[in-house]
Amino acid sequence: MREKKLRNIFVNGAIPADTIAESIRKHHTKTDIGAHSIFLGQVRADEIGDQQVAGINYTAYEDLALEKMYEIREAIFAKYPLTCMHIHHSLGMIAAGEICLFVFTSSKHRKAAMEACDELVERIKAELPIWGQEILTDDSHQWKENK
Amino acid sequence: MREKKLRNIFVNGAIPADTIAESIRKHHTKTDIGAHSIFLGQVRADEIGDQQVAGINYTAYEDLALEKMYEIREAIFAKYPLTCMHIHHSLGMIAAGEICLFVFTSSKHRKAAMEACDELVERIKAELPIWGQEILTDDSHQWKENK
Amino acid sequence: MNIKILLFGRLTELLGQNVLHLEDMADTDSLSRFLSVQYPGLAQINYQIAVNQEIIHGNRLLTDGMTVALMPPFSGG
Amino acid sequence: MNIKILLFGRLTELLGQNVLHLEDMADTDSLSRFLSVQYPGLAQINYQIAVNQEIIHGNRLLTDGMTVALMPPFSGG
Repeated sequence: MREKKLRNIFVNGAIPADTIAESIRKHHTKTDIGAHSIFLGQVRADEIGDQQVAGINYTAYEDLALEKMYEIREAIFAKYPLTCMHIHHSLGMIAAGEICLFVFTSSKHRKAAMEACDELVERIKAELPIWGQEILTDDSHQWKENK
Repeated sequence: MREKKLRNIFVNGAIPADTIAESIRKHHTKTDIGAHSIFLGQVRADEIGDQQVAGINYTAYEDLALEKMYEIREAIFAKYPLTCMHIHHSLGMIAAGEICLFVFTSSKHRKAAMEACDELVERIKAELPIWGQEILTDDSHQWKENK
Repeated sequence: MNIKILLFGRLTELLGQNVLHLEDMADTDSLSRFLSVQYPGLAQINYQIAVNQEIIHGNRLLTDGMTVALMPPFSGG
Repeated sequence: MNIKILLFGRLTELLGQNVLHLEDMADTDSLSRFLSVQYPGLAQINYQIAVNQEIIHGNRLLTDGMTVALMPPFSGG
């Protein structure tokens, strides 16, 4: 039996643009890749009444999230001919304008990377036990709800 | 009448990961953006007989390509509620493993950015007068054909 | 018998804590009923339950040492 | 009368140049026929034609100073 290897997807704080560049750069040696698809979630400064969202404080049930992410990863690799898949989600306070989710898929031809990336984003939002608390400019807060 | 502004999409040589990071970083001040979708085309070292693709030499009918890209850009902005759209395509010799196409869309909610990015990639490949000449490891070449 | 209850999202606010320890809870339905009485706001909140890191549907018997997580709707990404 | 012909992709190889200048070409059909005779391999290559940076379908009259581009299938991206 293959060992079940849980990979950590969580990072403390926002995902810097340099991390994304570094991740892209690492794939230059994988010359069987023809297409990369990347999704980035960025925190919006939504208007809430006369306040704005200053940032989102993310918490997660990390153990369960990594178990669930393992399942999702296996299902996506089984469904699409992917070369690589990388997922990063922020925990803690992420200011408006910063990146909180980074999904990165690579494949030989473009369709697989694109469709896998879309499906990953949908499943991450729907199935991972992560909660966002929107912190408003007056320091009040409300719990984010995914549509 | 609005002025028709053609934007250059062409860059000489490969698109560096740092250019992508810089482009992402510039959007941190746009706090109405919630989602970015990025597509990257990377040159594959395909096996051709007993040779490999060492790189692709791209040429274009630049004037017509920029006219066509203007049309595509207008159509995509009309169809999807996008905040931003950025397109870069390489010209000249791009080694296997390097990035030759960078498509970057941003929107408030994820669907628009994702669908616009997919459609842009399809239209760029089908409609822009760009040609790739695959240079093989023995310095012979063949003309690339998009599927 | 000791059951560990993990709370997440808005439930941490409603219950004023991240973790609860309860004794003598036969099953998850009893646990939910008990907490609804203790914290009347809970009835208005939709939440899923995981037992030992597995999301359950319906009632589940509880035994000593189990961990129960109460999870309001997810909002990651 | 001078018509400028831009060549791209594999056509630059077949014709051995990137640009041609031709005189007395009444329309794009005549131009295609003329080049097919000069360069027999051309008949095997599928190409689109643009006149003054606009892709045309069917025949188009040519006048002095026009630019015609012969474009084999695109392969960008």
